[in-house]
Amino acid sequence: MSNYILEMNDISKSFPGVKALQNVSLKVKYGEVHCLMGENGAGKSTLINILAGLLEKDTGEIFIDQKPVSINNPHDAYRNGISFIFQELSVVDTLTVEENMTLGFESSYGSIVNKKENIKRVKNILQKLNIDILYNSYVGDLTVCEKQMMLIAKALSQDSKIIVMDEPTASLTNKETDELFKMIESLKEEGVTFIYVSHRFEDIFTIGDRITVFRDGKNAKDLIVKDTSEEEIIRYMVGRNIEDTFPKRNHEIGETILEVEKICAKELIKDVSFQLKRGQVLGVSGLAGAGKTELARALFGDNPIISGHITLKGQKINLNKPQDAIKSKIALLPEERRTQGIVGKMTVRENISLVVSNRLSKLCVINRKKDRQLAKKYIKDINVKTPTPEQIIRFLSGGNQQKAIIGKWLATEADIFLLDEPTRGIDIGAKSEIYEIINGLTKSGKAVLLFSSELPELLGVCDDIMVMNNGRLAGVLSNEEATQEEIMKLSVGGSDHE
Amino acid sequence: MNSRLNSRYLQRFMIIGILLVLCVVFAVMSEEFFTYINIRNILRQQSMVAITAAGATFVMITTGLDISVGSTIALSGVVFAKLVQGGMPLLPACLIAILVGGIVGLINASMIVGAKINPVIATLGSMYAVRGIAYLVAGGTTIANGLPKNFNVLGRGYIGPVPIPVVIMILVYIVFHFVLSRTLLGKYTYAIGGNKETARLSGISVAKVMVLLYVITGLLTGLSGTIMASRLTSGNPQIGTGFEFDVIIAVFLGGVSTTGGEGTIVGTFIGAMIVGVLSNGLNLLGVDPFYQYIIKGIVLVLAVMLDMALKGNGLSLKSLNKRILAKS
Amino acid sequence: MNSRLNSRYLQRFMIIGILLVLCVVFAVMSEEFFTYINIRNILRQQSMVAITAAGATFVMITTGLDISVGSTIALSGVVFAKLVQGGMPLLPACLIAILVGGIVGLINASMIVGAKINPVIATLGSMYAVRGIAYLVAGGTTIANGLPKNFNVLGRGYIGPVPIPVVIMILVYIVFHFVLSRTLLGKYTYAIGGNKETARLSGISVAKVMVLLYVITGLLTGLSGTIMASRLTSGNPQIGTGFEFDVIIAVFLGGVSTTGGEGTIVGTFIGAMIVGVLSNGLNLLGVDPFYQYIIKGIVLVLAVMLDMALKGNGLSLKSLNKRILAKS
Amino acid sequence: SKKEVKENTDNKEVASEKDNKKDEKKPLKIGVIYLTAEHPYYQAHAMHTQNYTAEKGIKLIELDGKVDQANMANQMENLVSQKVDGIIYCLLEGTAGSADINMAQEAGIPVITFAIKHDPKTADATFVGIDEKSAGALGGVEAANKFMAQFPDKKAKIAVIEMTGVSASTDRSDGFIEGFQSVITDAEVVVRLNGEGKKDKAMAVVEDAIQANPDINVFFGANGDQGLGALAALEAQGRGTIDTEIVISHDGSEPELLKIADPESALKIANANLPKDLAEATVDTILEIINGEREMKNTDDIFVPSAVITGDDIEAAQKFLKEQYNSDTQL
Ligand SMILES: Nc1ncnc2c1ncn2[C@@H]1O[C@H](COP(=O)(O)OP(=O)(O)OP(=O)(O)O)[C@@H](O)[C@H]1O
Ligand SMILES: Nc1ncnc2c1ncn2[C@@H]1O[C@H](COP(=O)(O)OP(=O)(O)OP(=O)(O)O)[C@@H](O)[C@H]1O
Ligand SMILES: [Mg+2]
Ligand SMILES: [Mg+2]
Repeated sequence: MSNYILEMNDISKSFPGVKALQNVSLKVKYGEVHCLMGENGAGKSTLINILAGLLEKDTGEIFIDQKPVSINNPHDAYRNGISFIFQELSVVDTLTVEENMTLGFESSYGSIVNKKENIKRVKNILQKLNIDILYNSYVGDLTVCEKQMMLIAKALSQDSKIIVMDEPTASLTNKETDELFKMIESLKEEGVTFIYVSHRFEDIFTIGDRITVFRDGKNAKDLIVKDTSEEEIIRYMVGRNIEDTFPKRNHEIGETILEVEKICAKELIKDVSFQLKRGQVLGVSGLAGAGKTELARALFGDNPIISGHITLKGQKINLNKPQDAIKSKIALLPEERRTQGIVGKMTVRENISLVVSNRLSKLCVINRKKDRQLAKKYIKDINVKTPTPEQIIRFLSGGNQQKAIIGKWLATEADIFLLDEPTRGIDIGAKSEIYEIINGLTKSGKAVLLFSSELPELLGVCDDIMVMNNGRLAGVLSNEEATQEEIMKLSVGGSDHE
Repeated sequence: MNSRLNSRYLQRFMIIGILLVLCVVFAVMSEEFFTYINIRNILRQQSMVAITAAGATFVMITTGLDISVGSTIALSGVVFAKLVQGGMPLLPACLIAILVGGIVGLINASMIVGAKINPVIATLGSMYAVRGIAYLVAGGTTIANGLPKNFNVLGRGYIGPVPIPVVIMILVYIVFHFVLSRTLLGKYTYAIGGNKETARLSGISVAKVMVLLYVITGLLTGLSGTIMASRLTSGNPQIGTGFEFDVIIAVFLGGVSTTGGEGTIVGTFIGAMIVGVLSNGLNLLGVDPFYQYIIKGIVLVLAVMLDMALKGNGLSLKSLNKRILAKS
Repeated sequence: MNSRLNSRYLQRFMIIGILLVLCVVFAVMSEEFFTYINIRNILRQQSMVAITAAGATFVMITTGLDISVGSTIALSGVVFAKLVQGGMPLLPACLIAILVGGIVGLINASMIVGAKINPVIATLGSMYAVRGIAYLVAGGTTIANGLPKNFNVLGRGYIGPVPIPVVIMILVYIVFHFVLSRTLLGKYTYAIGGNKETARLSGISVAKVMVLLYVITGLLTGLSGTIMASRLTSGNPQIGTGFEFDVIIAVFLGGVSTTGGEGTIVGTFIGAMIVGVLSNGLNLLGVDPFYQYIIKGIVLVLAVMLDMALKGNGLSLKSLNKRILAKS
Repeated sequence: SKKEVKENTDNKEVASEKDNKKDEKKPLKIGVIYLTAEHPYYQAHAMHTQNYTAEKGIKLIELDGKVDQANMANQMENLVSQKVDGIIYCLLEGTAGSADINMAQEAGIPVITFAIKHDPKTADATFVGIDEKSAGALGGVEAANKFMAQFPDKKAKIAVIEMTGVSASTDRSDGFIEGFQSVITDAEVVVRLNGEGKKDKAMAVVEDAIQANPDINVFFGANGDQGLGALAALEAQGRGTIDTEIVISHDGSEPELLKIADPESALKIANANLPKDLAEATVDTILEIINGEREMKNTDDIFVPSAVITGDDIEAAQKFLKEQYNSDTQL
């Protein structure tokens, strides 16, 4: 008798032009945290979507508690005791937190909603998980991080046997991540089983029990967490060793290119001043809601500046709309890929050349040849995994969409790059490629502002790190003096002054 | 503190404000406006638009649309008259006619939900086809012969001092206000409109809900059709052209947005009343029909603009909400 | 290999298939259908819908809508006739009439883009107001007196064997096909329709593009209006009711989706022709008007269903496309 | 109400003459519901009604029925609630009209119907109008004679362009056909088309009809715009001259007369309603009831004759235009 709660055997799935999964199997034991790892596009989300009944599998069988099951829609999955946190945030912005969290699982008298009971349930779970969101806020008003926490809370509250999480921590900061892990531990003790997809090794080594590694849609290896190492996992994922996630930086820091003096912006930003130099990577850290994204948007003309000055290459500039910033050679890689980064129905090529189309055109007529060349160049440079430049971007894996969008902004050949969480959802190999790209940018005299909630990344890549708290600058640390503890202290400490 | 409730109250309040402004303007300009009989007339005249709009509110919250309603009231009215003419008693005839509306709704749903056809095309298609069927059922002209005296009770009768269509309208609004704001169906309607994919991922049977909403709209349109036929004491196949526009205006004025996920039944009611008061008032003032077109167009747009301005450009519903939260 | 092009070709091919099926059916049933004169008639009759639909395609790709077009053709036609009646030469009068259409477009845009009013309400508002203005300009009735003989050249003249409206339509389609598929404006239109927020953050001036698109639609509608007036040899304020439906049908049949970001100019052209062939064929066969309603409704829906089935439920256009890609 | 008194004295003779039953100081208030405001005939009719009531010092409340019976029912309710002294009702559909009449009469308000008759089985009221059938027949006879003169060797093939589903329109067309066939018995009705009462719609359907049946040579438009639409379709095909066919319209509005006056044009005959005579007859009749000279439930039909205008007598046409449409346009 096997002791697997879930078995997926011989699962295959192809999309036109892509064999996403080939005879993949996954065996999950009772009460473990089972991790799925693999490069972007390896097929992790596809497998999970099959389990959720969102995609139809071409071949294969699924067993739960050793019994064969057929899952044709999400409802079937819930009935079998599985709940999900999907890779793409799935919320209804126009409903409240309580309404979202109980959606599909309402307490009711017949078909009349028992509002009181629902509110009580939601309040309870939020409190239990120590999540600081009001049950009656509109979800559209929440930050990405808060939305993610809410979805986690929803999945955890469903009394499921198996909880599947596809990159739940991609948009969380350390505090929330810790909170989540505590919760997973305690549910594990109650016998809940987890399937956990992530590109973050810290996560895997903190809570994982076993790992199934995928590579190019096939099983690469099953590993036991406590007997393996980062290097071994990477080897199975990528098929080679990655020497150093954070490539060496050895280049000159040049003259000041951007000087920000005491800017206050409409949303959140107060009295922020700093200088950015050519060749510099300046990190921006802070807890969720500290104002990282607001600062990035302010510098991109998308968060109106109320007072203060911005001086670019010695000249005062006004940034009233994104066009102004783009004209001043400032680029912003936005935080939310799906809603702000891509145009889902356009091809990869069209997405990559979107910002620079006017440069590729004469008298408003787009030069197709140049357009194609540009797309090809960036697909190659950042290694976007797509069957052709003419693939509709929506059909790429999450990480590859992100890479394509990085390509879109690199194509602008801007002087200053504002990168808001650029490696969110990106695999370890691609991450180091992106760090290489950042190095390449700075080497050629450009400057980078890296807004990130991943401290190792900030420590590994940045020359200096600014720490934000509640819209203000709480402090600046040079690479030498910065440590995770130091940054955390500044992140939370600021609130004492308020 | 329940801020959702608050914001909804606010929204209602604002659109009510616009209705009141219109009423005050007309009351000042015409003595006849603010009389019991005239108010009763307005309510009765708009009852059919309002009843249909109650269903359309649900459909339009999910970003659906039904422009076949104008033809459907004609068809159900004709069926009602035809059956009564053939000797069937009023009540069963009326129920069958309402059911006919439900069937049109079901056909719309099967095209939109089943065959995934764009709702505009699907209901335009049924708008044409149903109109043709209404003519055929009626044999090309009005069905007026051999209808009993009490055929007109539904449309012209009273319960106490209140016209029956108004009573029906009020009942419909009470029921559907409850359904939208308190039941699972209402919540799922908002969820589907807000994000269909999320609704599906949450295990909601989106297709079933959508079918139900189109059928409800069809049934309510069927009800409007029987009231209309009774009011006209005949089954008229050519009736109801442009009715879909009145319904759509009422729903959008009432606060449903094109992007879906928002809107209330009370808002729609007030939207329908704004339309009714506007044309009643302009007629009372004896405004030239050509100028009526112009004024109607301008007031429509102004009402929406005013509503948005009061709400702070349609966005500050949320920011208001946030401010309330911040204080709580 | 340029597969985007491919997929667009495929899409066209399928909808063309439906058009051809319709043509074959009618050709078999009526000898008169497949004659030079009849084809010429169909093209000429649909030229006005098609010209307006070319602009509406852009607007609807961005998920906008313009239902004021039916009133606008009446207004621009009336203005054209009025100016010519007043002694202005044809060309400047025509240009001014077209400009009047553009102004309506500008007003629509300022409501929708500027004041952020729901496009349905905004253009319903202008639909009413513009209709009223058309009546006022015309003094309530038809402008027919004192128009020179050559007033009808634009609508009834020929260049070689081809009617002038058809020539204009072809030119409009060549230009706008080029604009949509090859220029920045076209690309921005798709981008805005696909994801407005992304478009904005990519430095596209969403507001400017949208204004331009509504103005273009207005200008093209103005052009249709002058052609219509010239065809009727009079300025008629009451014409064009239901015109907006024909335009919307053409655009949606042509492959624009309600969610935006998709659609082609060639598709719209074929959509317009399907509508034209359908009513021409039914008229040629002398089908009773009641049955015409029914058949028109059913064929509309069937056409879309067939189109979707051929494309594999609206999705496998892409999969087909991908299959082709996979081979290349 | 001093103002009202003053207004009233301006029309002293008329008012005192007529207002023997009503309060001397208050002018009469009469409501009119027109079938539509968008039609040249009704515009002329409205103009004459306004002039005539102004002469008599009557306050007029005019409403646009928008060719929509439901809308008209609303407006009847509104007029009743305004307590007008009498209503002239251009309804669209007889039975529904009857119900409205009963409602008004119960409230003590007299109603007469105009143009389209209420259902006499369900309501008792006076009707003023033309006899659509005989009017149509009159034009039919005239057209048939013209046809015989013009095309002695041809078989008459008729197309009718009407508003499908509107009874007055159908009656008119039936009358035309009857009249025509009473002269040319073998005349064939080839198609009856739905022109929706509009010029653009009529043009499109006729274009298709003559494609299917190029040998149609008599076109009857059941109103002015439909006749003109048919003519426009013919002209666009290089036809539409008196050598190829004849077109008959029903209204006698200015654009029709302009065509009739053109010796080339195929539009040679218009059945013409007389808006002035009809308007005055409706006002006179409702006043008779208000003044007690006629029972509220009197069921007379008061027919005002219609005219037939042909291209043969331009002078008469010119006079008609001036009198009925108050237009100085030279034909
Ligand atoms: N709907 C689809 N249509 C076509 N191809 C698809 C579709 N969904 C996924 N794919 C392809 O299937 C492959 C596997 O994608 P999947 O999303 O499972 O990757 P993943 O392992 O989750 O990657 P990531 O870490 O980037 O999220 C990719 O090549 C992707 O392009
Ligand atoms: N005090 C506050 N009052 C109201 N809204 C706030 C407040 N603080 C933050 N917010 C909201 O929270 C969001 C700020 O989060 P933002 O995304 O800028 O944080 P961040 O520092 O970029 O963190 P992350 O991106 O990791 O979530 C904004 O949407 C803002 O409107
Ligand atoms: Mg994934
Ligand atoms: Mg952020």
